[in-house]
Amino acid sequence: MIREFSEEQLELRQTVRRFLAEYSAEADVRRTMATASGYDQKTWEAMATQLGLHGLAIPEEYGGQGFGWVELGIVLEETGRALLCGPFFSSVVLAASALLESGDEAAKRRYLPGIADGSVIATVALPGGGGELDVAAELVDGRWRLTGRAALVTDAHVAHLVIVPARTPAGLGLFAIETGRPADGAGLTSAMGANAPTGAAGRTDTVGRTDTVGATGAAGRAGSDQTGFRTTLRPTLDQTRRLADIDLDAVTAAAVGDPTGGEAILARVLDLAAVGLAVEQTGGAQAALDMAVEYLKVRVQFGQPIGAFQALKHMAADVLVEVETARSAAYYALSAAADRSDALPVAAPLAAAYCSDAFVTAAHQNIQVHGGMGFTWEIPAHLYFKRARSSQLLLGEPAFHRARVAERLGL
Amino acid sequence: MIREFSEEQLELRQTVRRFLAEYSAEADVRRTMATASGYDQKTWEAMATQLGLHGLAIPEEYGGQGFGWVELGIVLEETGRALLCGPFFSSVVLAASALLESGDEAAKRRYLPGIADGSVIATVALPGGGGELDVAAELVDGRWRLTGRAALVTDAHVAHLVIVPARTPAGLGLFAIETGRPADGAGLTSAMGANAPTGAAGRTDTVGRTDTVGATGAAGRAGSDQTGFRTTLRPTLDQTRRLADIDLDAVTAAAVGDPTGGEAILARVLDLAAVGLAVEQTGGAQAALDMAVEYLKVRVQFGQPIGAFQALKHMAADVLVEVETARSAAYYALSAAADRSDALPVAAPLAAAYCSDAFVTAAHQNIQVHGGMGFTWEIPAHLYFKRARSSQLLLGEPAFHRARVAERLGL
Amino acid sequence: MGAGTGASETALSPDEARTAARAWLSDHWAGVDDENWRRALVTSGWAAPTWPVGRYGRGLSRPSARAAAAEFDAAGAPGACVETAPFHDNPWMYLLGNTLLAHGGQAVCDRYLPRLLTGSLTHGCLLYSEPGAGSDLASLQTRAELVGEGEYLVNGQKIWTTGGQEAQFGLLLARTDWDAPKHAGLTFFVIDMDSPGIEIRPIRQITGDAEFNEVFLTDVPVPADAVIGAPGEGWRVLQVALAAERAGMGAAARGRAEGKAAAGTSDLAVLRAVADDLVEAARAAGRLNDTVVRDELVKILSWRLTNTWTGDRAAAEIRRGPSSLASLGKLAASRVLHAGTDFAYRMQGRASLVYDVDDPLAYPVDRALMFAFINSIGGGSDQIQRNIIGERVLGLPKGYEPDRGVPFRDVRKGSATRPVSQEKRP
Amino acid sequence: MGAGTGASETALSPDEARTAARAWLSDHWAGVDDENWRRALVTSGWAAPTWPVGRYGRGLSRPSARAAAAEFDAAGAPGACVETAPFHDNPWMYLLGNTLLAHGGQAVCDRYLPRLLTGSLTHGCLLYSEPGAGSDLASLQTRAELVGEGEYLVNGQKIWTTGGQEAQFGLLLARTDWDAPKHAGLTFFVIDMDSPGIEIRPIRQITGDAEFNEVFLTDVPVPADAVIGAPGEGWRVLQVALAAERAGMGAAARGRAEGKAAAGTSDLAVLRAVADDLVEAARAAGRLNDTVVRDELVKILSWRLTNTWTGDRAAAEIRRGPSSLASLGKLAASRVLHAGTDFAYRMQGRASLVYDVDDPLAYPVDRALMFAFINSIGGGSDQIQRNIIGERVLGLPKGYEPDRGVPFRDVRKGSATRPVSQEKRP
Repeated sequence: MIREFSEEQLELRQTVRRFLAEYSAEADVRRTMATASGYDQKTWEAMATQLGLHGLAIPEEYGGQGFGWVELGIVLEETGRALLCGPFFSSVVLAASALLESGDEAAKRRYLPGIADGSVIATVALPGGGGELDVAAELVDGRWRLTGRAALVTDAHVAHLVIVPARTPAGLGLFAIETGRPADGAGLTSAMGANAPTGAAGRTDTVGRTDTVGATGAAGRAGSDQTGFRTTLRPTLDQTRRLADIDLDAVTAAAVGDPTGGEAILARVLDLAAVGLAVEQTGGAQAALDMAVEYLKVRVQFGQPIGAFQALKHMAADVLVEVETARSAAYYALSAAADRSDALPVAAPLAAAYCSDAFVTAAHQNIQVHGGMGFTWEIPAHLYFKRARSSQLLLGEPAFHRARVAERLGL
Repeated sequence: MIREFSEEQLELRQTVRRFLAEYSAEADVRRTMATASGYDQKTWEAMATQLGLHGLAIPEEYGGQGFGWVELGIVLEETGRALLCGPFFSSVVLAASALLESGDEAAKRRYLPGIADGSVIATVALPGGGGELDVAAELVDGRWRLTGRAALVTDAHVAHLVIVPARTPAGLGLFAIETGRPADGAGLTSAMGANAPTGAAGRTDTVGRTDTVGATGAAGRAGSDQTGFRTTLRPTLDQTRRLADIDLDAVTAAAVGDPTGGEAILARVLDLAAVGLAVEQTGGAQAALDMAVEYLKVRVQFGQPIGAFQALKHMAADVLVEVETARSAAYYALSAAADRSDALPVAAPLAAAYCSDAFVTAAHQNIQVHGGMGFTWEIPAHLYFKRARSSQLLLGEPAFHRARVAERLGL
Repeated sequence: MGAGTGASETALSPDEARTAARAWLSDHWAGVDDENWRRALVTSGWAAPTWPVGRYGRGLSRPSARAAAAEFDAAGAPGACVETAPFHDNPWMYLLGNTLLAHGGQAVCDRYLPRLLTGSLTHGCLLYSEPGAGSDLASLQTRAELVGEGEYLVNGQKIWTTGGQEAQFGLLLARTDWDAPKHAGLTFFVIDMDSPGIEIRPIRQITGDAEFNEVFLTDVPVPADAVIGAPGEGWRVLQVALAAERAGMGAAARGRAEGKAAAGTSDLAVLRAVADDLVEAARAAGRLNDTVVRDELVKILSWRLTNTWTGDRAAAEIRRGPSSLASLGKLAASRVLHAGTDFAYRMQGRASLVYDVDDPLAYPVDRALMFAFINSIGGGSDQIQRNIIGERVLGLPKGYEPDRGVPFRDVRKGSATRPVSQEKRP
Repeated sequence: MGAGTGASETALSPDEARTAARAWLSDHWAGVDDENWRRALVTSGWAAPTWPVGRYGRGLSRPSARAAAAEFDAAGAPGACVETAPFHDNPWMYLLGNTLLAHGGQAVCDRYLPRLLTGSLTHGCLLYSEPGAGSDLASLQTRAELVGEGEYLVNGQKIWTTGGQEAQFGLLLARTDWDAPKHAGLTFFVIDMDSPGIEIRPIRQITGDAEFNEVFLTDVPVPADAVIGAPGEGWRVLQVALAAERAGMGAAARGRAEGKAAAGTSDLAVLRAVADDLVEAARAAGRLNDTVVRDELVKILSWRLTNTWTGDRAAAEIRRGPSSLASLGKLAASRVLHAGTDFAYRMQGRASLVYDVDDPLAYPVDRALMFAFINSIGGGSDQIQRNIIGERVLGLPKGYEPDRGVPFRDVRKGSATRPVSQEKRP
């Protein structure tokens, strides 16, 4: 497990932290979460190209830098701390993991370079918390066609690539849908085109035009698509992470990996998603604690800083224990992911459950410490609270993850 | 529900409290819990005859005073507060309730007067927490014979009468075993003899001599009995409440009520036992809180009484909330018992769960507040802790009672 | 409109009150509920017969007033005995009315009580908390200075004011003496909210709603006779106002409880109904058979029920004097509110991720989750409640108070104001 | 026995150390491990080669010492390099040894260090806490007064002393100056436990065991050169002694962790083993399929595992300097100890009602339940830990300390002693 970081890793953390202090300060977060897309293109590009964060954990042969989960974890802890808005988690954690785990060489070659350089925004329609899978895949004239609904998919409203798990008559498969949205960055089409695997030829055509996300960003407005792919942006409790429903009506898609062997891939992607989210949650929890501690030092009541009162001092101490415990859980899980340890199937849901609750606790107590001000829109305590609450359920509630731990321990 | 007590009820409480301050002070408790029998005959008699507490809730026609569960509850809250040692709960709550609920006129006439005047010590071999029932009853030559084992029966080692639930080929029944132990009080034999119902004639003979409880009170020493009734005193975590195992080898017994209709009676007795225990636990919790608060006022550290520190002050405040909440649960359940309300099947397990945990919390925090001294044998904090912990499991653990609440709400 | 002129009728029995009411009605009730009628009620003391003579009342006992009220009802004549209406009908009847009756001078009583009784004064606001004085209310820094002839000028900032936009008047606590220790330099005022120099700005909440306001007071003129009590006695008057609030809300709760109890359903049905929402949430999630969910559900149900029962016991205590049980209710409520809303939030699963700050009421589960903080923060946070319980109920020693007995001028204070809230919201 | 006489060898490389050891061995090792041999080792500095020259060591680096130790091992010669043995082999090597090395004068070093190194001094005790000085250790009232020629007389009462009965020496903190503020008037001593005036009485615990003692000190003579550090510097010396304890225990924990990690089992198997006892308890109760039980079990498992992982991170931090993570371990341990023992207690069901205070070890589940308080109370209660974390780690302001800077004579104190414990036990 990660006990300490190397000099290079510490430096990476400082770089990312400095970057986010500049690009994802509170004002940036508030501005970005109010935009139609929910992310800032300039920040996105700078992260991908200037810092190379998107490709950090993607192997060099697919256009990445070939580092691993530990480095990616460092980035996620910082993006969580800064409440970064945008599809980083969707693209770099969910979609890249799904592709890497699929073992589908063609798909990896086709999509990973674009994910790594930020030109392709991708996501996975994960079933959260044991949720139902409502998409069916059918082979028609040698092409897979997907029909059904995937609810609350992170960043689906801006994705160029959506990976959807779907039931085939023979089992569960993962399928790639190219949404055909114009990429803001250069090189999207070219990247996909250049690496187009044989089997996927013409795929961009068949998917066709995507919904147009309303320029005003009005939540809930449905996009439309002539060829059956439609996303509907939903208004979210956590405005820093967008969710959209996807409706599919005989949409052409390509299988990613064995179209009947998706169960195992999906389980592993869920584990990796849980690990990524856990470390992001740890960063958020730390930020909420920092905010509370700062207030405890400056807020004066009864003639002294309120942090001198044991009730609040001890509350902060307890939150620190939660945050560091969460960090230990997240770091262990990161190591397990990095090492492809046999402990990952236990460590991932364990971290998911622990970090979810720890972040909720830290964000909750931050509001409580701030008193009336904590209840306002004006200070960012609510942003952390909403991120915490929404992350707590994103991949299933903590009890679900604990049940999974028990199951995987063979109890 | 009980919102306030009448003048008479308040007076009853004061009388009982004064009595117990004299007869069940800490020194008395420590002395009594070290005796062989585990109770003090003088105290027992004074309670039964001088104060009339044993018969308080027994109808006048059976030698009692005809008050109800509210009055009995007042007494139990005080005995819990004072950690009274002895079979009061077994005799007055368990056995009297079983007899009253059985609808067996003959059994009521035979036993209740002795329970009311204290000459008969009685108990019920309750299966705790959904425990197994290991006793079988067989009709041999028109007489019931019981064989099997009832583990950890409260005060069975001194009981004159043990009511045992047993399986018959046709269902579950309650059966009375007269242990034949010589009663210390006057009138036991005479009371039983005088009211002997026809069907029970000769019963005392057939049970015969009971085990002799070792004069040194050595825990674990087994008594023996020629006719198959044997009790084995077990050493207990809570030395203020005795438990003994009962081994039965074709012991003659008389059915109490319909020998196949015991299921419903037993369920009701378990509910009433839970209510009695809950109010006893409330008294214990209050005593533990009082002890903690007293210490917080007198113990000086860092130049001030430690109760001035918010950490401990707030801990005490939280315990007070627990204690008063437990009291509300117990009082509601008492009212439901007194009124034979249809809410009793929910209120009883609800109170059992809540009061169990509240008493454990109060006793736990009392030790924590006392620091190192709380960990010693010397101060009585451990006596409350052990009573609390043992009461928590006596009738099944809190989660068991909560499950029962859910079941009875029809969920 | 002068003060009530009825002779002293304190000793009137219910029967005598009934007779007096009937007599007065036959002289004055013409079947028309207009301004004249209302004014006549107020002047005669029948609008608020339990209030003292000379303060728009007739000094009747409550039973006598109830007897009289029955006569007015029978005659179909509205507007009598309005001071006994339930708290929530017009809380200000208690908050302003009782406070004025207890401590107001004749002039300020004449200015507000008649309008309160005729029903033309229905909206007020409380100007107590400040940015720098939340938990530590007595450290407030809004300044009222006596200038010229019998007039104060008020400067400062108040916060967490409910209903500020519609308020006709405000109950204001301000500092008039900076050399006295913090509790001793305060003065209680009632002010007109249309006075010059008052600006009200809504505060947007975490939920998207904006129920609270900031109130900026800049050279607001307040007549000297608007002081309730005496200068420097504001803290004591505040206690009366808070007690009036508690008593009113307690009576309301008691009324609801009694109403429920009288509904005639079985005890079990009453218990079961308390869990209906939780059961429904679990059932909708298909998780009602999960023992984890059942266990949690019963815990929350237990807290809800026991809180009600403790409330009932407190109500009974209050009838006989000060109640320590009543001090526990708010803290106990925090636990169950946070736990209950958390449960519903989790049961709803990923559907809980959807919420619209522009339409909060459409998402009651998420909104309730956030709203639960109102109880653990507002009106004395959980931490303050534990202090109160520890010190006043359990008698534990007070903690260190560096500002006790120190001239307020020299006390370390929080910021008196905050920058005008920038609507940072997207 | 004089101090070590070896020349300065600080600069010896491992190879040089190996050669030196081999040379010395060939001169001295006759194949017999007797008192003479042990004395020779001590005098030569080979018993504790990393200790300083003049303090029975040779000033070697650890790698050099390890190289030398290998030579002794190879020769089958015991007793060398004993100062590097694991903490639990003889904790006093760290507690007494390191404290003396840091602050002891020559006389007191000569009195204790040789015996420590020959292995004849193996049992000590800590005389810190008092009845009136638990959480607030610096308020202790045991009095050491300088009388006559270079001798102190000690009077007072200590408590929670482990191993008092067998102890050959004690580390004693006593007050020598009552006019200084509480931390400044303390002095650290090492005393012989067979001195006149020392009485030791066991304290019976809640579990029935008696691992702790009270130590009554009545006119106990202590030579003035038994002071470690200087008079009035006791608090500072105590910090060194405590740090030695922590470092020793930390190293031990690290050793265990590394040992475990090296065992070669799969990661998953290691995780699973941490829950074995809980799983077994639930399985025995037939409740392993109850989701309530499973959920609780996984929570406790999570706490246990994360505590280990946090411990690993803390160990890595400590290697580079002071660790704030290390401050969290004890508090985090309380939660899991209480929760874990409570779980096992409840799983056992009514069988848990049986316990014999005269045979505690026969009832490990109940005993562990009670024993868990040791962690939340002993060695700084959970409340003290939260203070430390809040103030030292998070940098929050200290609370009010009425005794800070005040001559201890004038400070409000707890009772200095308690009545001799009456064995109230049946």
